[in-house]
Amino acid sequence: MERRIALAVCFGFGIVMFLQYFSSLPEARRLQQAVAEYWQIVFAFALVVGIAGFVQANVKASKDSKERPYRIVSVVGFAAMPILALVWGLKAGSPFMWVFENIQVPMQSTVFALLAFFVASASYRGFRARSASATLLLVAAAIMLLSRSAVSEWLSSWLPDLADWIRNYPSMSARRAILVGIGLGSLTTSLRVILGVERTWLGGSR
Amino acid sequence: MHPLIIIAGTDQQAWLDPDRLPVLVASLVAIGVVIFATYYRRGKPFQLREIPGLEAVEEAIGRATEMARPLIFTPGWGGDIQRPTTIASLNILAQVAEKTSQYDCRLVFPTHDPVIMTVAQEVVRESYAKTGNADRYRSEDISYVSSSQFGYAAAVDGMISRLQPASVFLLGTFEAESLILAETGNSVGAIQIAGTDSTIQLSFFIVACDYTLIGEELFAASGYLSKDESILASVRAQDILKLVIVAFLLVASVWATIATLSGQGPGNSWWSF
Amino acid sequence: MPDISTIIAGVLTLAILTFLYRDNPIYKMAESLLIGVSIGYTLVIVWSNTLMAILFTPLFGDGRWLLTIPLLLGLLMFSRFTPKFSKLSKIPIGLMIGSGAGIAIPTMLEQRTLKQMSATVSPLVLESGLPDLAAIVVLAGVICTLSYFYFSRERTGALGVASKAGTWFLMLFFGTTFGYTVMSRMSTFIGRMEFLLADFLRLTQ
Amino acid sequence: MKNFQSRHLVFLGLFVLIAVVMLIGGGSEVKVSPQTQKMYDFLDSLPRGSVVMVSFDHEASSLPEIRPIAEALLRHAYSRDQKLVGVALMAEGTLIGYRLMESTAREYDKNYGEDFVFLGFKPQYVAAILSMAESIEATFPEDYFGTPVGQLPLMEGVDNYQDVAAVMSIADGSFTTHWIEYGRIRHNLTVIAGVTAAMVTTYDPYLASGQLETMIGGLRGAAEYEQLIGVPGGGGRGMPAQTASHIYVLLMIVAGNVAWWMSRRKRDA
Repeated sequence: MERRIALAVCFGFGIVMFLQYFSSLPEARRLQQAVAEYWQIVFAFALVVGIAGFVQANVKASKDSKERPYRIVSVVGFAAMPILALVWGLKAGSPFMWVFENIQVPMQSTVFALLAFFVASASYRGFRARSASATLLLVAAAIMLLSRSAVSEWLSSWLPDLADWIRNYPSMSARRAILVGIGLGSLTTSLRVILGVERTWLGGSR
Repeated sequence: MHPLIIIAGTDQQAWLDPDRLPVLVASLVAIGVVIFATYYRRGKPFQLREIPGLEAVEEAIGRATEMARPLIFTPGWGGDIQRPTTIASLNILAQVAEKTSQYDCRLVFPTHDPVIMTVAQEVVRESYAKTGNADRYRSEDISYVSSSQFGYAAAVDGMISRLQPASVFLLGTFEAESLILAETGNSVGAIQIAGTDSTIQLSFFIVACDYTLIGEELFAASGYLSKDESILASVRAQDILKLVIVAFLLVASVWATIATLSGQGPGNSWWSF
Repeated sequence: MPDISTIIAGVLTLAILTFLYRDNPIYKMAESLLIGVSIGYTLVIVWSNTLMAILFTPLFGDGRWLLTIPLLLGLLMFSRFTPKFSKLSKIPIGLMIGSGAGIAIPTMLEQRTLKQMSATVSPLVLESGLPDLAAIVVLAGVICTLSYFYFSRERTGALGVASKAGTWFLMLFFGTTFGYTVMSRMSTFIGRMEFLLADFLRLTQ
Repeated sequence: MKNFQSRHLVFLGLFVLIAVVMLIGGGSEVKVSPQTQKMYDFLDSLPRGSVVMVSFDHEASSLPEIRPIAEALLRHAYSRDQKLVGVALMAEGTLIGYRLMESTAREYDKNYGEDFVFLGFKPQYVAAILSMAESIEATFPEDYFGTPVGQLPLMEGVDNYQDVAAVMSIADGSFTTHWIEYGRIRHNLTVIAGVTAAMVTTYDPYLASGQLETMIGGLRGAAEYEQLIGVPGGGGRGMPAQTASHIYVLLMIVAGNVAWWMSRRKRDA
């Protein structure tokens, strides 16, 4: 039963949202905005479900004494944020924002910065000139690297031009074709979803 | 009462926005082609070329089973449930889950989006039930980790280092976290199958992963794995549309060239939308 | 002496960096903290920016009763807490997926396909009558790469040649993107190093 | 030490190299690319008092790269007396966006409420972008500090995109695409962007098709822009380390190939 309702809702909203795209009526805009708000609201409730799972998993895992300290830190860190926000609010300078600025952001930026190292190790490992196409990959990467650093100016004057040319023409054409393909793939997938042919999201057989 | 259609350039609102007319026509043509491809050749088998990454899916699951190590599948940080790529990824998840349930191989699915988590739990549970292994399903393995991009990356990195998965599937919409996950996966010696519609991250996956599904291949993949006729028909439709696009490009380019050669400038650009 | 905020941020920065050697308790502790705090952060932001701002305040404050619909849809997500009713969560998800797909069809087609098609078309000759190399390369690149994505036939004959050329264009693109992206990745690390060296360790200005 | 592998050596080398280059310090002159010049010309040609919407569409983690880009663009806009309306489409860009706008405003003696405002964060970017086309005030009834938008002098007469000269999307991901897809295509809003270097290729097609007016990318773009406006900043300061790191990655590619070639020869022999 709920499957049928879900499919009907999916179909109805799919058709309506598809059609509203082609209208310049203010009602169409309002409809789109309302639906986007529905997305946010459903997301918010789903977040509670996700967080409940997170807390549950941590409580369960903390039965293992080796795991316990980590899980406590996780749950306490999680619980602290709403409490700080409730008591002192969330404007610039509040304790909530202090935690965000001095605990969350530095760690996030550092995880991001790990990428520099992974780029280096991937470069060491992944650019072997095994074949003609692998060599092309290697050469293109090397040209870009050189052209985008200050070295390029005293190395040669044509290198940045060559790099720009590769980026603007052959490289961009491949990206265009990838985008065209993704557009088509998205189109057929979406169409199957609306028509109810694609039902994986409901769980079970299509 | 609003007019059905209005002349471009006026401010009046209409049921049909004339600026959108080309998109509407193209949508209807495309939809027509998909429906044609679905019903015209129904029942006849399709011959599709191989996609190397897909041949490896079975191998990746087999390897995890042999080594008695888990398999990690994550859809990336960039997508939400409304994104067609996420649907395609979950489609592949359903196929992978069917196999892992049969082999009793642990499947771990961390995600940044609680809605995706909800759907994925349902998808995996059904796949397990379908093969008669409902008892092997563990909902806590399909988990919401963090909505923060690098919170998610740190969490999945931690999982990869601790669980030492034999195989890692990175299929969905990825952003900068792509290489963090791929290099960590590589460092634990996992076989990695990646696929994404994020064009930038493709280059990292190509360099760091064993197999990469490029853009559209990700959408075709679920059809290959499931041999599902409707998906295969979509792939066929996409191919027909590609032929149409190539024909369009050739005709329009020749047209523009002739117009330029005859000294009329690029001519009226009917090809620009 | 740096202030306490900087010391905490600095220590946590170093804790994350230890992951480069391998997974270890220090990293695991920092990771656990990051996950917890970031989930808490998301919850607070969603509470204030979504639930309060677009649901509860307009619904109960301004009496926009139509918002009971998304409220009910949202509450259906809570059916996940009871196995018996958990399937009801498929209804709000059906709405999200269906409407998302409805919007995606024209948007993706326009953005990803049509715009890229019309941008590809240009005269293959210059005003002077000489062939325009760039335009020819772009046209050939798009067509060859598209033929790489042609699935319905084995890659033999003309299709084989075109798709082979397509892989070359793809490789150029991947190499270009990789090379270009390195800059960004390094910038982030340089930014973190600036924090470590200047603010935390006070070694540079 | 059994865990110590070649990749650890690669990591250590990069860390030491960057640390040393940064400890030595110094800056360098760069050549200005046409795209950066176009951005400069665009902002320079806007009449004084034009409203530019600045959208902070990035996560907090990319601040190291975003900061110099945003600062250079904001400084130019302030120096041209443009009115800036800040918004954030990503929650994490909120506080950072405000900090960036506020600190650069101080350099040019600009006042909150008159010369710049910060409306804060709005979740669900598609909804936010579409809804601002109808009414900015309905989308953001209050600014970041809870002041009703109607009470901000700057916002008088700024109702929707028709009153905005351009939106400047400061992005570390694909969010500028949403401005293009929903702002530009649907409502003819001019979109300009300051993006991380990684995102530059993503936006090339949009630049070519004209849907994205102009953009600057990465630390290098920031260094170029700093040169154009004549105000030194983080872009120029980071360039030596940037160059060193590029050479390092190149060396890694070469070293990887040499190692692979040697191991292959050993195997063949």
